[in-house]
Amino acid sequence: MATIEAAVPDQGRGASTYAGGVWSWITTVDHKRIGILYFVSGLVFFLVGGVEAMLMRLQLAAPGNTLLDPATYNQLFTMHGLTMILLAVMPIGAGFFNYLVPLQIGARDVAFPRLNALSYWLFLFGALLLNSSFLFGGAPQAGWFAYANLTSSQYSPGHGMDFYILGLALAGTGSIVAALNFIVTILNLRAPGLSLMRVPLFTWMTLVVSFQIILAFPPFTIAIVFLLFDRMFGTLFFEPLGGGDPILWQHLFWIFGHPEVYIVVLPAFGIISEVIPTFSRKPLFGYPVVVYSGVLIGFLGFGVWAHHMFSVGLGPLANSVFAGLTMLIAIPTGVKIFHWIATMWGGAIRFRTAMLFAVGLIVMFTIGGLTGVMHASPPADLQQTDTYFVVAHLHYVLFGGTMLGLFSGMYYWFPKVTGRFLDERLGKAHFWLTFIGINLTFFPMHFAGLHGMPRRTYTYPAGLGFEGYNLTSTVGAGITLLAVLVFLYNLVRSLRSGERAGASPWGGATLEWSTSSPPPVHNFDWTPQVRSRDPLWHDGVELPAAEEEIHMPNPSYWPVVVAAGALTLAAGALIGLPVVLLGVAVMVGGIYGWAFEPIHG
Amino acid sequence: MERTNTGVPNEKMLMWAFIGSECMLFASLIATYLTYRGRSLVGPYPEDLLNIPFITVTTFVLLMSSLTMVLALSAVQRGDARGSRVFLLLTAVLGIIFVGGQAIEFSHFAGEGLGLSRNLFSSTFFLTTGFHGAHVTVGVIWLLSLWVLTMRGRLGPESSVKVEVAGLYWHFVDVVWIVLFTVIYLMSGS
Amino acid sequence: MTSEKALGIESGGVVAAHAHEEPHASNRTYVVIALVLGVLTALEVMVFYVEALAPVLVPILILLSGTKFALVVAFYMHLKFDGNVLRGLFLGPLFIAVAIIVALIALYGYLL
Amino acid sequence: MAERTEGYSRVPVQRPTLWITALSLVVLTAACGGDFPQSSLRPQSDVARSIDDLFRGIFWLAVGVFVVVEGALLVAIVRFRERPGAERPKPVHGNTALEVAWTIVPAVILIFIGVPTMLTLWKIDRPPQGEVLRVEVVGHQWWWELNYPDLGVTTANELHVPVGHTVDLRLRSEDVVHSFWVPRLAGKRDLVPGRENQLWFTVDSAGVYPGQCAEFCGIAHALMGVRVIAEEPDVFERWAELQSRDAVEEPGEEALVAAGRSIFFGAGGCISCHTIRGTPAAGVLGPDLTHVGSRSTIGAGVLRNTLVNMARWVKDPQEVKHGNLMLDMGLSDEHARDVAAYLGSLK
Repeated sequence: MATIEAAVPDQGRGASTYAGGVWSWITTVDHKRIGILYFVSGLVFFLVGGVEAMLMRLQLAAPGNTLLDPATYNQLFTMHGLTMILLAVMPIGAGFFNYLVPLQIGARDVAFPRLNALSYWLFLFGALLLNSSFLFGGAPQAGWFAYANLTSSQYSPGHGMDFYILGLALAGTGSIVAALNFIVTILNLRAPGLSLMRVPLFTWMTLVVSFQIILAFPPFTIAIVFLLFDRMFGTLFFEPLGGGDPILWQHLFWIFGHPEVYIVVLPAFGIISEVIPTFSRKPLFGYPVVVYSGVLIGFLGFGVWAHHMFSVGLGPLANSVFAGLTMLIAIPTGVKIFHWIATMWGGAIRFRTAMLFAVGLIVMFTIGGLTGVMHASPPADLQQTDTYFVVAHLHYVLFGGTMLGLFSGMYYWFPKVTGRFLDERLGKAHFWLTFIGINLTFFPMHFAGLHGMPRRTYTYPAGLGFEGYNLTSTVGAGITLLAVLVFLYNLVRSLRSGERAGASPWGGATLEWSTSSPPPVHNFDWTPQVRSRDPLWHDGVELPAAEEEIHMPNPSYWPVVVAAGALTLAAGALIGLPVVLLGVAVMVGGIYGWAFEPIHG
Repeated sequence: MERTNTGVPNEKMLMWAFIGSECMLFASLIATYLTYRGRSLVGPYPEDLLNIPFITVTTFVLLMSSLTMVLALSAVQRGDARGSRVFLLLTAVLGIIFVGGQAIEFSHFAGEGLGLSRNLFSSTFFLTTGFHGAHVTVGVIWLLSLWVLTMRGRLGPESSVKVEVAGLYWHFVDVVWIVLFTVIYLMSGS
Repeated sequence: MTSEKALGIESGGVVAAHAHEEPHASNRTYVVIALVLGVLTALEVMVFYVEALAPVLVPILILLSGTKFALVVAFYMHLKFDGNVLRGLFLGPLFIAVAIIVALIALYGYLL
Repeated sequence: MAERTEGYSRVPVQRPTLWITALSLVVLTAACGGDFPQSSLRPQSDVARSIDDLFRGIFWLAVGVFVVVEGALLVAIVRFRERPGAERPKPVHGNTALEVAWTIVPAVILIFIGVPTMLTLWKIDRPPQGEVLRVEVVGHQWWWELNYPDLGVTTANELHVPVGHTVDLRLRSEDVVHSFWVPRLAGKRDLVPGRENQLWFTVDSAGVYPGQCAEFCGIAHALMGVRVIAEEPDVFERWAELQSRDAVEEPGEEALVAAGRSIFFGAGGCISCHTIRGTPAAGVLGPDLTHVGSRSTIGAGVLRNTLVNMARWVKDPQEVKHGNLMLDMGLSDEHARDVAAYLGSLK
C-alpha cells in the first residue's frame, strides 16, 4: 500500500484511501476493517442464533406441541448456546476490541496486524465448520456444555459432536491468537503519557478479557482433544467402563466455561463505562476502583467453576469453598453497579439511545446478578440448576447485560465507524421493544423454573402450571425479534442516509474522538501526547509536530492461507488422512510465506 | 530496538503471553494425568513399563539443549556467526535426539501391549507426553529454520530477538519436561 | 523483517519507563547452571531409587524439580533480569495453572 | 393429576394448530393457576423445606437490594436529566468513604446469605441417622430403575415411599449422566456413571409428587419423568409385600391374557429386554415388568396406564415417546391389545 502523506493540519484529514473490492477485505490487515468483519459476522450469527431461539420458543408455546421433533429441538438449543456465546456475542465484542482499542490508545494498529487477520479467519472458518454440521447429518445435540459421556461415539453417533470439537478448536485458537495480540497491543503501543491508569475503561476490560481468553481456552482445548481421541481412537478419558470419569469433563469445561461468562460480559461493562460518563457529562466515578473490580472479577472467575456442579455430589466441603468464592465475586460486581449510578448522580444526563441501553444494562444486570447470588448458595442452587430459573438468570446477564451493552456501544460508536448517526427515533423504538421483549421473555422463566420446569426439554405436559409462563415467553421472544428487525432496518437506513457526524459527535473524553469519523487508514496524523485520564475534556492531549511519513502494513493473503490450511486440517479429521496432510502442507507453506513476506511491497 | 511502552519488544511479550497460555494447557494435561493416576482398570501399569534410566538420559539431553540454546542466543547477540550456527544446530539435534527417544519409548510401549486406548494410564500418558513431543518437534523445525537463516548470513545481532523468542519457547518446553519427568516418571512408584 | 515490527516503531509510545537494558548473565553462568541442573536431575533419580526415602519422595521431588524449573526460567529465560511486566505475564498464569492442578487433585481426594 | 400425564399423548393424535392450542391454553392457565404439583416452592419434606426456608430468606434480601439499587438508579435518572441552559456538571472523580462503604455493605449482606447457606448445606448433607429405607435408583436412557434391596422389590419410574420415614436413595447410572429431581421433596442430585451418589429425605404427607430428570441425557430427556408416591406406612408395607412376590396374573379376560402371554414370550420378542419374575422372562435392558399392571403410568410418565394406552405403547413406542430405546416389534393392533391385556393383568 502506498505511503500516506500526513502533512495536513487536522487530525484525520489524511483521507482514507482503502482499496476497494472483496479481495481487499480478504487480505486486509487493518484493525478497523477486521473489526467491521468481526462485527458483521457476529451480527449474522446473532440472527442465526435468534432464529434458533424463536423456533424453540414456538415449540414451547404450548404443552405437548409437535412443531419440532426432539432431535431438531436438541440441535437447536445446542447450537443456540454455542452460536450466541461463541459466534455472536464474542465476535461482536471482538469487533469492538479491534476497531476501538488502537484508537483509544492512540496507536496506528494492533501490534501484529497479520496475526489479527489470522484470528478473524480462524474464527470465521471455525464458525462455518460448526454450522455446516446442519448440512452433514445434523448438528451436535448434547448442549453447548456437551457433558461427557453423552458425547461419546456410543451415545452421540454421527458427526455432530465432531463438528463441535473441530469447529470450536478453530474458533478457539482464533480467540487465543487475538487475545495475545491485544495483550501486547495494550501493554506496548499506548500513546506517550497514556499510562495504564489513564487507559479508557473499555480498553482496560479488553485487557482483562484477553487474559481470561488465553487462560480459559486451553483447558477447553484439552478437553475437546480428549473427547476427539475418545471418539476417534477409543481412548478412555471420559469412558466410565474404562475407569474414566465424565465429571472430569465438567471440571475442564467449566474451568473454561465460567471465565467465558466474564469474557462475554466484561466488554459490555467496559462499553457502558465509556457511555455513561459521556452522556452524564461527568468523568467515571472512582475510575481506579472500576478498573480493579474488573481485574478482580477476571481473576476470581477462575476459582468458581464448580458452582456449576453443585448437584454432582462433590461433597459439602468443596461446595462450601466454591460457594464462598462465588459470593465474593458479587462484591466487585456490585461495586461496579454503584459506580455507574454514582457517575450519573449529579450529572446532566442526555438520554440518547446509547445511554438508554447503558441504563437498561444496569437495570437488567442487577436482576441477573441477584439471581446469580441465589445460585451461589448450593442448597438453593440444587432446586434451581438445570431449570428455567437458570435460563432466566443467564439471559438477564447475557442479553440484559452483554447484549444491551453491545447495543449501547453500537449506537455510541456507529458515528465514529461510519461518519453517520444511527437514527434516534428508530433507536428508541429498538430500545423499548427490546426492553419490553426481553423482560416478557425471561422474567416468567424465573417462575417456570421455580415451579419445576427443567431446561433443555423439547416439551412439557399440560397441568404442571407451565403453560402461561411459556406462552408469555414466546410472545416476548416475538417482540424481541421485532426489536432486532427495527435495529437492522435502522442500521441499513442510517448507513445510507443517516445524519452526518463530525469527529466528536457526543463530546466524548477519549482519544478515538480526536480523529475524523471515520478515521483515516492510519488513525492519527500525529501520535497524540496524553496528559490526563479524560484527554479531550481536560486539555489533556497535545499533538506534537507532524510525522513525516506513516508506513502502514501491506495487505497480506498469508493469514487467510494459514487459516484455510487449518480449516482443511480440521475438515480432514472427518474426511481422511490425505486431506489432513494437505491442510498441514498449506499451513506450513503459509507460515513460511508469512515469515518471509517483505514489509513494503 | 523498537520503542514500546514497556521497553519489551512486541515479539518477546507475545511469546511470554503465549507461554502463560501454554501453562494452562499443560496444567490441564498434568491435572488429568494426576487425577487418573492409579485408576487404570487393566495393565500394563506405569511401574511395569517406565524405563527410568533411559528417560533420564533423554531428559538430560533436553536439559543440555537449553544450555546450547542460551549459548546460541548469546552468540547471535555478539554477532558470532560461527557460534550461532553451531549452537543452533546443536540445539536442534539435541531436540531430535529427545524426540527420537520418545519415539523409541512409544513403540516399545505399543509392543508391550500398551496401545493408546489400552487403559487410563496409556490414554493420559500418550496425550500428555505426545503434546509435549509435538511442542519439541515444532521447536526443532523452528530452530532448523533459524539455522538456515544463519547459514545464509541473515541472522545478525539486529534480529537477535527472533532467536530470543525461539529460545523462550524452547526453554519453556524444557521446563514443562522438568515437571513431566518428575510427575510421570519419578512419582510413578508412589 | 515483518510488517508488525515496522509498525511497532511508529505507533509505539515513547514513555519507555525502563529502557530495555538486559544485563544478561555470562556464558560461564549458563554453563554453571547447566551443571547444577544436571546434578539436581541426578539427585532426583537417586532419590527415586533410595527405598528409605519413599515416604518423603514426593516433597523432595517437588522441591528439586521446582528448583530446576526456577533456574531455567530465571537464568535461561532471563526472567531474573527482565522487567516486572514479563514477570507478571508469566507468574500470574503460572499461579492460576498451579492452583487449578492443586484444586483438581484436591477435588479428587488425593490431598484430603 | 391424571389429566396431566395425558398432556403428551393428546396432542400428537389431534395435531392441533399452534393457535388453537394457544387459545385453549389461556383457559387452561386460568383453570390450573395456583396448582403447581412440581413446584420447588411447595416443599413436602424436611430437606425441601430447609432449602425453601433458605431460599425465601435470600429472596427477600435480594428484593431489598433490588429496591435500593434500582431506586437509586431511578432517582438518578429523574433528578439528573440534562436541563436546558444548565452548566456542565462538576467533575467528581470519586469519594473514598462512599466507595469503602459500598464495598463493605455488600460484604455484610453476603454474610447474611453465606452463613445460613453453609448451615443449610451442612445440615442437608449430614447422612441420616437411625433406620432408613434404602432404595437404589439407577438411571437409564430414559427411565428409572428402582430397587429396594431390603424388601426384594424392583420397579420402575414410580418410587413408593412411606410417609414420615427417611428414604435413603443410592443413585447411579447405567449409561449417561442423569439427575434425580422431585422438586417438592429435595434438590437435584446427579446420577453419574462410575460413581454412586446419595440423596435422602423424609416425606411429610401422603400424595403423589412428580419430578423428572434434570440433566440433559439425550433425545428423550424431556420425557423422563419420575413420580414419588408417598403412602401411609401400612399402605406402603402392603404395596411392598405385593411387589416382592413373583408375577401374579389377575384372573378374568383369560383368552386375551393368554394370547398376550404367548406373544410376550414368543413372537413379540419382549423377553429379550424385560424381566417378569417367576417366568422365563429375564431380560435386563428394559424395566422390570413383574407388577407393571399396578403402576399408574407408562414410559416414565408419558401415558396413563390403561389398556388402550398400553396397546398404543407396545404397538408403536416411537410414536408415543420419540427416540426411546424400546424396539418397535411390529405388532398388529390385535396383538398389541393382547399384550396390553397380559401386562395389565400383572398387578
